[in-house]
Amino acid sequence: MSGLTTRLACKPADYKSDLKPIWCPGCGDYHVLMSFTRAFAQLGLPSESIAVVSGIGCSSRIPAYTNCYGFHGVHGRSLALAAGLKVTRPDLTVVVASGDGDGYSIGGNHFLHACRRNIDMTYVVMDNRIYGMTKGQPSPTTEPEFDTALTPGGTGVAPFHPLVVALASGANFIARCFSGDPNETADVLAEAIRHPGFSFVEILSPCVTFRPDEKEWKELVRPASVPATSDQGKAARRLMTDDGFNLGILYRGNRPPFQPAVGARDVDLTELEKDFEL
Amino acid sequence: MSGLTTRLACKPADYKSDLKPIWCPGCGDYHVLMSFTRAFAQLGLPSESIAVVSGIGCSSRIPAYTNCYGFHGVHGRSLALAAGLKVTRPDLTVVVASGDGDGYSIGGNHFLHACRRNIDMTYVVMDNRIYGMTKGQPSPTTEPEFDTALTPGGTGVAPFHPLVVALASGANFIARCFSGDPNETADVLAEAIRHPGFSFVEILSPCVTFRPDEKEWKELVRPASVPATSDQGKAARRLMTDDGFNLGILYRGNRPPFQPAVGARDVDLTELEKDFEL
Amino acid sequence: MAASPSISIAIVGSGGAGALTTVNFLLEVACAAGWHGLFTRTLGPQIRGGEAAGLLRLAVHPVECLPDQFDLIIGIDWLNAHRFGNEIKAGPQTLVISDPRGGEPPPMVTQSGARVVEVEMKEIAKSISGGRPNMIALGIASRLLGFTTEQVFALIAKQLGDKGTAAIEASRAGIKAGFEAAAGIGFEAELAKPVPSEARRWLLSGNEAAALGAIRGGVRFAAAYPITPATEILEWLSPNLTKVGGILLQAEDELAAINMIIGSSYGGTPALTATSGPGLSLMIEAIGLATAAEIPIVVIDVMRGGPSTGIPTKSEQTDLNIAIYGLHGDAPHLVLAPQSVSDSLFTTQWATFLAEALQTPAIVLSDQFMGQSRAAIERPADVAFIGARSVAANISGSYKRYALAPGGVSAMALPGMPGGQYTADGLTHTELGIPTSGAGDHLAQLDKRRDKLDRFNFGDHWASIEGSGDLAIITWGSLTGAAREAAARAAADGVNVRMIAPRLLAPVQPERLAAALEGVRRILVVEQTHGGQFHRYLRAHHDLPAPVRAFHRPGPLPITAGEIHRAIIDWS
Amino acid sequence: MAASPSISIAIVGSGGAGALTTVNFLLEVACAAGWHGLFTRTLGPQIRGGEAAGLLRLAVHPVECLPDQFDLIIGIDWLNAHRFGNEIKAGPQTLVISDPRGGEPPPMVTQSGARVVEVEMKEIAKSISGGRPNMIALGIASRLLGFTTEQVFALIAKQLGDKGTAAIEASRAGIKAGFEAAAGIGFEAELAKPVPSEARRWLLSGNEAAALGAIRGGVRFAAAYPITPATEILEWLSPNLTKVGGILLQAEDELAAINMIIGSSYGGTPALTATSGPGLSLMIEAIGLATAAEIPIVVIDVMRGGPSTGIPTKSEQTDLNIAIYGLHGDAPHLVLAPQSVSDSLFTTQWATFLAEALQTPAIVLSDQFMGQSRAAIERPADVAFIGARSVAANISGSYKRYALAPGGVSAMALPGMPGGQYTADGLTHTELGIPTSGAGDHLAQLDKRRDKLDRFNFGDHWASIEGSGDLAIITWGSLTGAAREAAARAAADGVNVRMIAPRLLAPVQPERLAAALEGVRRILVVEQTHGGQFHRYLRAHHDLPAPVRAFHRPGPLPITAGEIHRAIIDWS
Ligand SMILES: Cc1ncc(C[n+]2csc(CCOP(=O)(O)OP(=O)(O)O)c2C)c(N)n1
Ligand SMILES: Cc1ncc(C[n+]2csc(CCOP(=O)(O)OP(=O)(O)O)c2C)c(N)n1
Ligand code: SF4
Ligand code: SF4
Ligand SMILES: [Mg+2]
Ligand SMILES: [Mg+2]
Repeated sequence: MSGLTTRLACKPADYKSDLKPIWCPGCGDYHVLMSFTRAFAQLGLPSESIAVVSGIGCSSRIPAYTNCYGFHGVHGRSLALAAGLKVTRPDLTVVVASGDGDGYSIGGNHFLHACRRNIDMTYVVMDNRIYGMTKGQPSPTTEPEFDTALTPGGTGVAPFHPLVVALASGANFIARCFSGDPNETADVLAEAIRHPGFSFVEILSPCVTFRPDEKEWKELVRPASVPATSDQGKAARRLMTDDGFNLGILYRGNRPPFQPAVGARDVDLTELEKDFEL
Repeated sequence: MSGLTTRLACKPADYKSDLKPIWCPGCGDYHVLMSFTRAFAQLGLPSESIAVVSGIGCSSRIPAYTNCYGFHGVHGRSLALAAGLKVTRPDLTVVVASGDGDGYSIGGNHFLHACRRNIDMTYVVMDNRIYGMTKGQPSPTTEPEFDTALTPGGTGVAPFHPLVVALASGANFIARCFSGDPNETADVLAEAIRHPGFSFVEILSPCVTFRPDEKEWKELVRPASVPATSDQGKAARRLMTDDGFNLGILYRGNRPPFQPAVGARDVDLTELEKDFEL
Repeated sequence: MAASPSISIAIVGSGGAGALTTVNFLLEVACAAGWHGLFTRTLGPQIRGGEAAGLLRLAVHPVECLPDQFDLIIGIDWLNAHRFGNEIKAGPQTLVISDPRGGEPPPMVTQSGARVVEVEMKEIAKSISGGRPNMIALGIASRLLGFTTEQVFALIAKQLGDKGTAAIEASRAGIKAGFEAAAGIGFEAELAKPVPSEARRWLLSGNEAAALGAIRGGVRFAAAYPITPATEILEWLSPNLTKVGGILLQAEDELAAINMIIGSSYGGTPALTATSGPGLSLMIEAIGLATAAEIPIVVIDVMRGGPSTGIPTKSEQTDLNIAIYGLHGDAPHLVLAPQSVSDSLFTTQWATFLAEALQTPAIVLSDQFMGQSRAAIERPADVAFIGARSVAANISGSYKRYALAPGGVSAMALPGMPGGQYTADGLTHTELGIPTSGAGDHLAQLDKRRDKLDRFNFGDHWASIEGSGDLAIITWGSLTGAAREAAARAAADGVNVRMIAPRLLAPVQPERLAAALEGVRRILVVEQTHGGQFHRYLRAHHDLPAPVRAFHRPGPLPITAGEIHRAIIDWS
Repeated sequence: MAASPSISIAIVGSGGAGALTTVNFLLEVACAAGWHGLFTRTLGPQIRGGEAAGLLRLAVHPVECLPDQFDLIIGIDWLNAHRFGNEIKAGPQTLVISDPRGGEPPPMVTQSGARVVEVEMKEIAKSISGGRPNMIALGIASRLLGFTTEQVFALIAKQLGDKGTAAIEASRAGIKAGFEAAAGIGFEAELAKPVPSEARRWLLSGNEAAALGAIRGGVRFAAAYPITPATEILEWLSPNLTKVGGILLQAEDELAAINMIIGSSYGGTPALTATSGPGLSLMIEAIGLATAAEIPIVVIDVMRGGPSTGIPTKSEQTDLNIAIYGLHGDAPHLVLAPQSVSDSLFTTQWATFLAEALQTPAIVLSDQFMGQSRAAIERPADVAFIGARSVAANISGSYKRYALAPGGVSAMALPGMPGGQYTADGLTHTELGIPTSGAGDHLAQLDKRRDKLDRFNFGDHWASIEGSGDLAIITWGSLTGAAREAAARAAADGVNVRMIAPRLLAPVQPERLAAALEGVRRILVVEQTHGGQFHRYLRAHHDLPAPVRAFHRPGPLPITAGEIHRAIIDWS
């Protein structure tokens, strides 16, 4: 996070745009939006100093619902776009929003490499274990037996462990939240934004239309019973064996963020020609 | 692995083509090729029942140097191509060959999803921690301080942990070998091919041209001090904290492989029309 | 007023109002009674609960395009209906049924001079236990169209059979109330009697038709990454491939999907994927690989509004350029376009056949309009186009995968065949498949891949050619229906029009097109693009023998027969 | 025999023989003495140790193409030299120096009628402590070309300065021995005296020139994914961007690279990536996004042999189609092509300027030949084309990112600017950037994006137009040099030829081309493709006013001035 220079008396409403979300009534993403604006207000960031970057999906519609700068890019590539933005504009606070399809399926490679690169940005994946926008196909976090039109009787493929993938790829701040608790989520988001380097927050955010069963999540989630560790080995074991419903900041390392030094730009370009001169 | 029906008195030479590799003298990949042919001979597979699929890179040139069916596809997509081949031709033994650039950089997403999908095939990544074919750029396993023309002074980015990524994504057989020991490597490969489902073998294979320092690897590698575990939590911790030079089969789970049942094809297609009839 | 050969109805409602269900019921009732019909949905951006309209055209003959304007429009409510803009055209002849508690009718209705009759559909529904306003609308529409309650009830029993008697009862009561409410409403339009026919008839979407065509053509593997408006192809294929011994695999992205089908086909199983513009973009690299390595594959691109994410739920023909020219290097391949819901079956089947026969990728350009509309069609005949790949047999000696065979097609060894071992490669290769950078090999293989397409005899299916006027319309894809209707109207005006719609877009057929254009004195090129892509494509490859006018505009509104008719008349 | 304005030398050897180093030395010696030159490497597929040849053309004027055949060929050894096929043409006038212990000269030499002189380069080298055969070859070539030992020694001292005196001494001894060995060899060709010039001269590759042009144009961010033959652009940029306050980021793949530069540019930093065909294919989707969201970016495509992986180390012009037509939807954007090593600087700079000024992607089509050849050029002038993006200032009220401004270009707010908050989007949007599927908004924004390109005044840089004959050659890219030379030869034959080479390929400039073609009676279209892509493109967009012949063939062999000259003469 950067752009912390100005602190104002900010209200969450200052970070909301007038646009009416296309989301279904009851969608978990409304709460995520609420957490975003609360976190921004908590941090007192000028809204124009924040860029919210996303791909394609219901969840990825979030940028335009904030009053920040936004980029609604193509499916799965938000992290790459954000990397180019942040290294050239380290003064901005960059938040990347994605879904389980956008982020873990088509976008999986950029996830690996964003974790590895450790550029200072916050990555939020709204995991509803389904492709909402395309009307209900399984994602990499969908349970193997979940029945869909595309995969009648279920995929037969076990979901993977995004948090461990993040850890293995080098992520330094790993958290899980539940959209149904927007205050707690806002706190974690604020903490993630404060964290120097890449921070990854998975938010369980129910899709009430194609996964009405996820309304039960509120009964399943619980704060993690142990505090965040900074031990990679421990974290690996813990995240690998948790059931996906432990909430909170789960791992926090201290790898320094990657930010190439940006030098002065008003230099004499003829310097560059020296190599070529005969 | 499949296609085990026929066992013949096979010699490694039976699996080698006449084509002269384009590899530099001393390249580790020559030994990998040797391990391939030894493993195939050990298993007694008819060479026409094996398909070796690859992407682009020095390492990815391997298919044509075998006497098997081969596919030298595009950069980074070998696992996807192999998936389509194997599910429709479960009778074949499918081996996928890749490099650290092909497999971990551009191909990272398919790596995640191949592990997750657990189709019966063996994935071999010849890791030389460099892009050999394009003359020496860093890969996701290159040390942060390694100097290249593209990244003078080093990337400043820590390498990631491919074996943990594999585990987190659902891989069921995870091993590491060293090309300099082609017998041991052949044994592990044979075991990997025998393993039902997706098996992942990382082979440390020096690039003598762009990484002459890797000639020292033979001093650094050692057999892992503990036998393969089948406990995911333990494996996660162990792989996350190892130094990259422990050799052998490191994890072995027992998730059933994914193979959609292939039904009879000589059916009456007019059955399909029923839904449409007025 | 005389009975009309076609009547059009639009039913509008906000999310959950059930407008689409109602229209679907109407279509099924009409079809059961022997009429033909085409049903197009139009939706807002919301996943659920947004505005929705069902557009239905019923006719005595197969229907392939929407009407210029609607005879009957029922607004269950009008919330956000203004978002449809000009999509639902009304005119002074239009009857509009409007629920006064459903908000203001939008300008497209009020400014059209249409007669508006108010019916309190919501209130009537409330008076029925479990009643829903859309059933009232169904009743009204059915009566105005001349159906009997029995006809509608029969369908309700069939469709809602598993919902229990209470649901059926509520629906029946609603329909009945609708019939009563319609009693006093005059409606001039009357649908002519259906033409009795022996033909077996189907009701399906273009996407379903294409999927069935692929299976008929031999496809037994599909790789799927969902995208609007192509998803239904994949969703239909999944269970149906299983029934015929095939497999569908969900891919992690389009890069995987396209490579999966290449792998399948390399192994001998004809394979397909379906996508739309953004996904096609991601497949481009590997389609080039399939071209170079001579692996047959079928890629259906159900076009939507572009560029970029564009308008995912609306139709356009703007992926023509990428489909034809999108590959890097010289990479000739097949591009085909179905011309209607029904033709989606034939063209996809033919494309599969051609891909297999020519060992090359075939891109099938469908579009949202054709793909997502449901139409009553006559069962398409079984045709003999079933993938017949030249497979190597009895291999002895050194096998040349890329042998310079006379027709350019060389026999393909499949993994498992002893002696056929070769490595398929995207690198320039010799006849044996060995990488080379020799000029001779490069040219020989480029020639081979060009010639196998150029010398193949595609026969008469390459295009629909109708009429013999000296004004020719050249169009393609889903505009064929509208152009056909425009030509018929022009004929009624005494203007004799010829219509030429190539089904095979690449390779081009210059001699055939020249023959089709013989005697033509004016050429009207019709397409749904902003940039005139088809027109430019024709110019690039054909010496058009007469003055050309290009009529094109982008989506999202479908180009109607009326617009094309006007373009004809303006030039006559 | 009179001194010739240009002389060509090829030095051939197997891996490690140092043929390329030798040629580079020769080039540098010649350049230091005031000549111009062009140095092209040709390599086998091996990463190390394969066959290699250095092709050098020296001249009194800037050199932009290879010769039809070589005056001097030195074979340090001939192992695998047959793989070069016809790449190194010899003729009866050619002098071949061959080491008898280096294997048989290949047929291209032996069947040419060239005079072969044997010199035991390896043996001579052995007699020198630390001696290497390629230094003997350097000595021979230097003497035959008329350089003095002092000239060569001066260079050796400069280039090998840090290798220690032993190395320098061994080289000097080798060169001297070479001079002695050449004593008795007659060599007819003689290079005319260099033309004295005040101009500062540079020696660089097209890839380096393009990279510098980008920086001059304002680029301060690059995303890199290595690919032959574009990597050197990225490798040059990395340290040099740092010097000017910029950054290069290595991407995990091309999908990331293209999106990274979009992110950078969205934030206000002009950005570039460089790739070749396979990488460009992967970038297509996001280039479409940049078109729709109006984000300026520059993508350099250094073309290589296609399709698919093709021939990575050889040149072709076959990415024209994908560059122009490759995007899905209607997505007009800029496509430019440099015409020489030197012009790579100007054209890339101009492309950067145009991308920024028009807020759209610019694809720059370079090629392997131009990109990887090193040439001595006159320092290109500093031009005023420095990215000048219209950036929003003093925003008040509701900011319309996509306002329908008269020229089509609307001022862009950059993150950080209060009041400018908007969401860049690939969905069809309103002037505010809000997603819509309205027909009016769609058309308005399509018009906007077309018009800003079509109405811009690109000025005279759009093409090189030379001569005024009634036979016009239309060509593009790196073939411009060969076409120019062919035109000069034709002029010497008395055939007056006009050459037109568009530097701006898209948007097309129909009026300008029509004006350039005025009075023309024959048009010869010249390009290096198999399918005649450029010819088709011209046909699609222009009414060519005279009969056309299309001369095109694929790589890997460069199209020579001689071939074009023949095509002219054949038609005169
Ligand atoms: C290249 C490409 N492929 C496919 C799509 C279609 N598509 C849009 S959103 C989506 C999935 C979104 O799933 P997720 O990220 O989980 O978001 P959700 O809607 O569930 O929030 C897909 C496949 C697309 N827009 N672009
Ligand atoms: C789409 C695409 N991008 C880039 C390239 C260029 N390329 C060829 S091989 C390679 C890297 C190979 O590295 P690795 O997989 O580690 O193989 P190695 O040569 O080291 O064995 C790259 C970037 C390509 N062929 N295709
Ligand atoms: S479909 Fe699901 S994810 Fe999308 S808006 Fe509706 S509830 Fe939310
Ligand atoms: S460059 Fe490296 S990886 Fe490639 S062949 Fe040579 S030694 Fe092997
Ligand atoms: Mg989701
Ligand atoms: Mg490598």
